[in-house]
Amino acid sequence: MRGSASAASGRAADSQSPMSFAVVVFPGSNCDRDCYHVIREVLRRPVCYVAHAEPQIPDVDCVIIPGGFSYGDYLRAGALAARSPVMGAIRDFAAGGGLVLGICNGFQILCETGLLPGALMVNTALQFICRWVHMRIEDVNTPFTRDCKPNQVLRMPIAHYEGNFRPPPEQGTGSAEAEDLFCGRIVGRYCSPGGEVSDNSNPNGSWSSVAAVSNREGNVLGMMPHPERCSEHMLKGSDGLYIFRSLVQWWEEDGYE
Amino acid sequence: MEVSVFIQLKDGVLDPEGETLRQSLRRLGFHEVDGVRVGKHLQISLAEDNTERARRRAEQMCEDLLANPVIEDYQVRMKEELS
Amino acid sequence: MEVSVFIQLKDGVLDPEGETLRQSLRRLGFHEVDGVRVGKHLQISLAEDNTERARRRAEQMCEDLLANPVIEDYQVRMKEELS
Amino acid sequence: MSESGPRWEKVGLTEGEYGIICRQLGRQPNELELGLYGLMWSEHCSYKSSRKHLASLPTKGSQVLQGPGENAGAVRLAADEDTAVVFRIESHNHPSAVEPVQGAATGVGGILRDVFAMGARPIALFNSLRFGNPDCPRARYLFDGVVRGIASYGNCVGVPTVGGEIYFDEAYKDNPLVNVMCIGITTVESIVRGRASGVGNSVFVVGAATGRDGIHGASLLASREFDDGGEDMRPAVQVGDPFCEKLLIEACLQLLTDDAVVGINDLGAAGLTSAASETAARAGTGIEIDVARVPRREEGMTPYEVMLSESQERMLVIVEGDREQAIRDVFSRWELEAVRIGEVIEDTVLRVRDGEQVLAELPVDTLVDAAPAYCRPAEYRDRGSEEMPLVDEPEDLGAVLVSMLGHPNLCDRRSVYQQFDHMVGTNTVVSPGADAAVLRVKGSRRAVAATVDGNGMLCHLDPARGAENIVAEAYRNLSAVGARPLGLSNCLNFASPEKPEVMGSFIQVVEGMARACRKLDVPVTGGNVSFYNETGQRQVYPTPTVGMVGGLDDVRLSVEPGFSSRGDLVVLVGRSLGHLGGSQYLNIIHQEVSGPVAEVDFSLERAISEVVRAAAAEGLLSSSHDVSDGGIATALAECCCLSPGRLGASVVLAGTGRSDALLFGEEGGRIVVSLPPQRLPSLCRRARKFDCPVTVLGMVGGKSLVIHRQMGEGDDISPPAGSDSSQWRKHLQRAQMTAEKLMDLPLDKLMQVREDGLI
Ligand SMILES: Nc1ncnc2c1ncn2[C@@H]1O[C@H](COP(=O)(O)OP(=O)(O)O)[C@@H](O)[C@H]1O
Ligand SMILES: [Mg+2]
Repeated sequence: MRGSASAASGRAADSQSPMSFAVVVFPGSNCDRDCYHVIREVLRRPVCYVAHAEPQIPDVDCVIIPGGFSYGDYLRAGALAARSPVMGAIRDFAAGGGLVLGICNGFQILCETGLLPGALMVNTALQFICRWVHMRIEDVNTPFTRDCKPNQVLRMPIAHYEGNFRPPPEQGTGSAEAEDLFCGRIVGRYCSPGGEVSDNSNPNGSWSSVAAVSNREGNVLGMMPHPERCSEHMLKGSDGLYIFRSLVQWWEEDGYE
Repeated sequence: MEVSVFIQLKDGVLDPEGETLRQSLRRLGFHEVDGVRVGKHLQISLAEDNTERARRRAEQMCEDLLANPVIEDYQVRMKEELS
Repeated sequence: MEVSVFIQLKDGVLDPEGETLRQSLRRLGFHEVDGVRVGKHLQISLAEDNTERARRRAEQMCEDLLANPVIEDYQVRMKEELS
Repeated sequence: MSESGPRWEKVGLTEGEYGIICRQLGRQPNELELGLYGLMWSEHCSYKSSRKHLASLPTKGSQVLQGPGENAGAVRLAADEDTAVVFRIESHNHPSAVEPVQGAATGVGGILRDVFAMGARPIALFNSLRFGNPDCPRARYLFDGVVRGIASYGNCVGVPTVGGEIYFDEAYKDNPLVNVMCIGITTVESIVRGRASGVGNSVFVVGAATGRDGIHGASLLASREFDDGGEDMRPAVQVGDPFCEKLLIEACLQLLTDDAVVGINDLGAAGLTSAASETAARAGTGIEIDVARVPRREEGMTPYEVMLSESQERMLVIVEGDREQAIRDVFSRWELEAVRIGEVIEDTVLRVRDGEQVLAELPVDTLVDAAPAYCRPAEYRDRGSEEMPLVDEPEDLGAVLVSMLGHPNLCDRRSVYQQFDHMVGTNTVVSPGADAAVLRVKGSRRAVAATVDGNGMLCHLDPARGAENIVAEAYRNLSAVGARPLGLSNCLNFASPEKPEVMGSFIQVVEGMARACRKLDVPVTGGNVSFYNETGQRQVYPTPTVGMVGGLDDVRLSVEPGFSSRGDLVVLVGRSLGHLGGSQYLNIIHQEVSGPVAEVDFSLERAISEVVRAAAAEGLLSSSHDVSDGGIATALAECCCLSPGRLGASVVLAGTGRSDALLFGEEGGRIVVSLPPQRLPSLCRRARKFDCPVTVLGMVGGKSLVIHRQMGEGDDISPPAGSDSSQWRKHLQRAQMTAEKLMDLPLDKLMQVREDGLI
C-alpha cells in the first residue's frame, strides 16, 4: 500500500514543506468550510479550496471531499457531483496513490464515481439522522487510521439521509465469505460505546454495519461519520483528530519512504 | 419527443421505502398488499424527432448518469409505447 | 396481480430535481434535453385476481396515502396495460 | 377572491380602502394597479390591524444596530467587538396547513433570505411549532410533514437547526403554527440595508425563475379566514429548492463583499411588488420594472402574475449602474441567473412596464405606508379573576411525574431534532436539548446564545401575564446557559382580528410583552404578525412566540442542564411558590386549562439571572437548568436524564401547601444549578449581592431521582454563610431523615418514558 501511495510520498520526499490539503467545493457542499477550518486552525496545515469545475487539482498531498448536498442530492446523493470535471482529476490523483478522504456526501460521491465499491442508499428509517455514534476501527493499516489502535472505538457525529451502505451485488449476501470477497476494505463499523457491533448500534441499516470503507490500496477512504465535527474539545469530542492526525503522521513518517 | 425512463432497484436489493409503504398500506387496511417496490419515473422531453435515435440517447443518459448500475436497473419507453 | 402507480407533480408545480437534472444532462452533452420531470413509479403486488377491483383498490391507496393531492397527480396502470 | 361583486373585493380590499386609494391617486386604479394595492394593503403586508399597537414595544438599546423595519433586526454582540448578530422570526402557518412539507420548507427558505439579505451569513435556525394532539391522524400528518420540511430545507442549505419548541393542543388542530427563526453573523460595518438608492442604478432579479407559485398565496391566505381553502389554493402551493437557496446564499454573500451593491432585498410575500416598493420607500426613490424581462418558468404569465408571484429563492439586488458585469460574473460562477429588470428612478413611484407599454404607475408611499391603520374594536376579558380549579391531589406523585414526562408536550424532543442537522458549521457548542443553544463565533472567544419560547395556553388564560411569562422564560433560558440577553424578535399568532375578543387579547399580549421587555431591558428588534389562524369555530390560542438572542463573553463557560458530577450539590436559585394556574400539570393530569396565571416577579427574574450568569462566568457551575413547564420536579428529572453520566439525585423540597403544587407549580423565577460543595460559599456571596434567595435541595448521585418533602417547618435548609462541605452532607442527611419520601424513580425508566413520548 505504501508503494502505491507513491505520488504523495514522492512529493513529500523532495520538499520539506508541510503536508498540504485541498477541499473540493461542489455547488451544494456545506461542510467545506468546516473541513477547511480544521485543517487550517486545528492541524495548522496549508489548505486550499478546489472548485467542482476545475479540470485539475493543485499540487497537494491530500484531497478532502466534504459533506453536504452537492447538487441538492437530486437523483441520487453524490450522483451529479460524481460527473463533474474535478472528479476526473481526482481519479487520476488517486490512481497515482494520492490520498482522498470523502466524508458523508464525499463518501457518496466516491461510490458514485466508482473510486470506492458499493452504493449508499436511503437510511432504513427513511429519516435524516443527526447524532453521535460510535465507530470501531477495523483496519489500522490505512493512512487514515494508522494512529488508531486495532478495534479502537471512536465517538463521532453522523448527519445523513443516505448512509445505508450496500456492497456491489455479487458480494451482497452478508455472509463472512461475502465480506472476504468485498473488493474494498472495511475500515470502520458502527458499534456500541463498548465496541460491540450489532443491529442495535447500526443507525442506518448499513450492510455489515459499515461506516467507513477504503479501496484495496487504502489511499481512498469514504466515511459517513464527520471527523471535522469532532476535532475540537469545545465541540464535545475530538476523536476526529485520530483520522486527521493519522494522515499527517503517515505522510511525515511513512510517506517519506 | 417524450421519453419515459424507469429506474428501479435491482431484484434482491433491499428497498426500505417500498417496505415501509407496504407496512403503512396494510396498516391502513389494504391487507391484500403483498409487496411494494419504489422506483423513479423520469419524463424527458427531447428535441429529437427520430424515435430510435431518441431511445438510444435516453439509454446513454441512463448509462452515464440516471441509473447507478450497482443497485439499479433501467428501462426506456417511448411515449407511444405507453398507450 | 401487479399494479403500477405513477405519481408526478402537477403541472406548474416547481420540480427542482427535474430542473437540476435537465441542466446536468445538458452539461454532460445531452443538449437535446428540453425538460425533465421527476416522478415516482410504485410497483404493487396485490393478492387480488380481479383487475377492476385491483385497480379500484390501488386508486384508493393513492387517495389515502400514496399521492399528495395538493401537489401531485397519480395514474394507475395494470401490468398488462404496460405492453 | 370572489369572482363577482365589486372590484375591490376581488383583491381583498374594502370599499372604504378603495375610496382612500382613489383619493390618493386622484383617479381610479386600473386592474393591475388595484391588484398591487390589494397585495400591499393586505393584512399580511400592511399590518393594518396591528401597526398601531406594535408601536408600544421598546426598540432602543445601546446594542441595537437595526430595529424593526428592515429585513431583519441586528444587535452588537459585545460593546468592544464589531460582531453583529442578525436575526428574525417569521410564521409560515397557512402554507403549512395546506401542504406541511413544502409550507415549512419554504418558511425556512424565506427566513434565511431575510437574514442574508442583511449581509449576514446564516449560522443557525430555530422553530416553534404547534399542532393538534398527535394521536389525531391529521395532526400527526401535519407534524411529521412539518418536521420533514424543516429538515429537508435546513439540512440541505447547510444551516444547523439548533433549537425550537413544540406543543400539542386541540386549539391547533386545524391551524398548525409554524414559526421559524434564523440567526446570522456579520460585522457591524457590513450590514446591508434593503434600499434602492441612487437614481439610475440597476435593479436585478437573481436566483430562480418566476412561476405561478403562491399567486393568491401566502399574503392573501394569511390575510383572511381560512375555511374554504382547499381546492383552489392548490396551484398556489410554493415548492422550495434548498439547493438553489444554498447557491443564492453563497452568491449574495460573495456579491456583498463588493461595494457595487447598493441594496438587496428578498422576494417574499407579495413578491416583486413588495420588494420593489419597499426598497424604494426606504431610500426615498422610485423603481421602474419591465415585467417582460423577468425570467419565467411558465408560459403565458400575465404581468399581474409576474408582479404577484411568490416563487421562492429569488432576490432583488440594486447595483451601481456601471457595475453590472460584476454581478453577472458572480452569479454565473454559481450557475444562477441574474437579470436586469429595471432601474432606480427619481419619481417616487413604482412603474411597471411590459416592454414599451406602461402598465401601472403608483406612488411608492401609497403602496407602502398609506394603508389605513385600524384600531379594531377590542373586547377585554377580565382574566385576573380566573378561579383555581378544584382538583384532588393524586396519591402517587411519582406516577404523575412519569406520565408528565411521557406526555408529548414535555417529553424528549430528540426524535425531532435528530432529523435536523444541528452540527453543520461546527459552531454548535450547546446543542438542542438544553435551555438555549450556544454557537461559537469563530475567530473570537465569544458566543451567541438563542432560544425560542411561546405559550398559547397561558395567553389564552391571561394574555398580558402570559406574554410577560414568555419573555421572562426566554430571558431565563439564556441566563441558564450563562448568556446575557441582547434583543428579541417576536411572532404573534392569532385568530381573526375582526373578532373583538381576539383583538383584545392581541392588544393585551403586546402590552404584556412591552412591559416585560422594559422591565428586563431587552429591546425588540423586529417581529411578525400572523392573523386569521382560525377555521370554522376553532381558533388558535393567542400564541406569541419570542426568539431571544444573547451573548457569552467566553464560549468555554457556557453551562448545560445535565448533572455532571456525583457529589455535587443541587441548589435552587430563586424561590418556589407552588403556583399551579395554567400549568401543564393541570392540563395533562387533570385536563384543565384554567386557573390564574402567575405574576412575573421581574426583580427576582433579574436577580436569579445575574447570579447564575456571574456564577457561570466564574466557572462555578457544573450544570444549570431553568424551571418551566412541569415545574421543579420535571426540571430535576430533566437534569438527571440529560446527565452525560446518567446521574440521579436525591433532594428535599421545603414549602407549605400541597405537594402537587410544590412539585409541579410553574411560576418563573427559578433556576436549578449543581456545583461542587466547596464552591457553594462563592455562589452564596453572589446571591447576597443581588439579594437572591438560594436553597440547597440535595445532592447529585445514584441511579434514581429521589424527591422528599420536608415535614412541617423543619430545619432551615437555606445555606448559612461559610459552612463547609462536611457540614452540608450532614445537614442534608438530617433533612432527608425527617422528610417524607414522595418518589423514588429509576433513571432508566424516566429516560425511557421521555423518549417514547412522541413515538
Ligand atoms: N422543533 C424543535 N427543533 C429543534 N429543537 C427543539 C425543537 N423543539 C424542542 N427542541 C429542543 O428541545 C429542548 C427542550 O425544549 P423545551 O422544553 O421547549 O425547552 P425550554 O423549556 O427550556 O424552553 C430545547 O433545547 C429545544 O431547543
Ligand atoms: Mg428552559
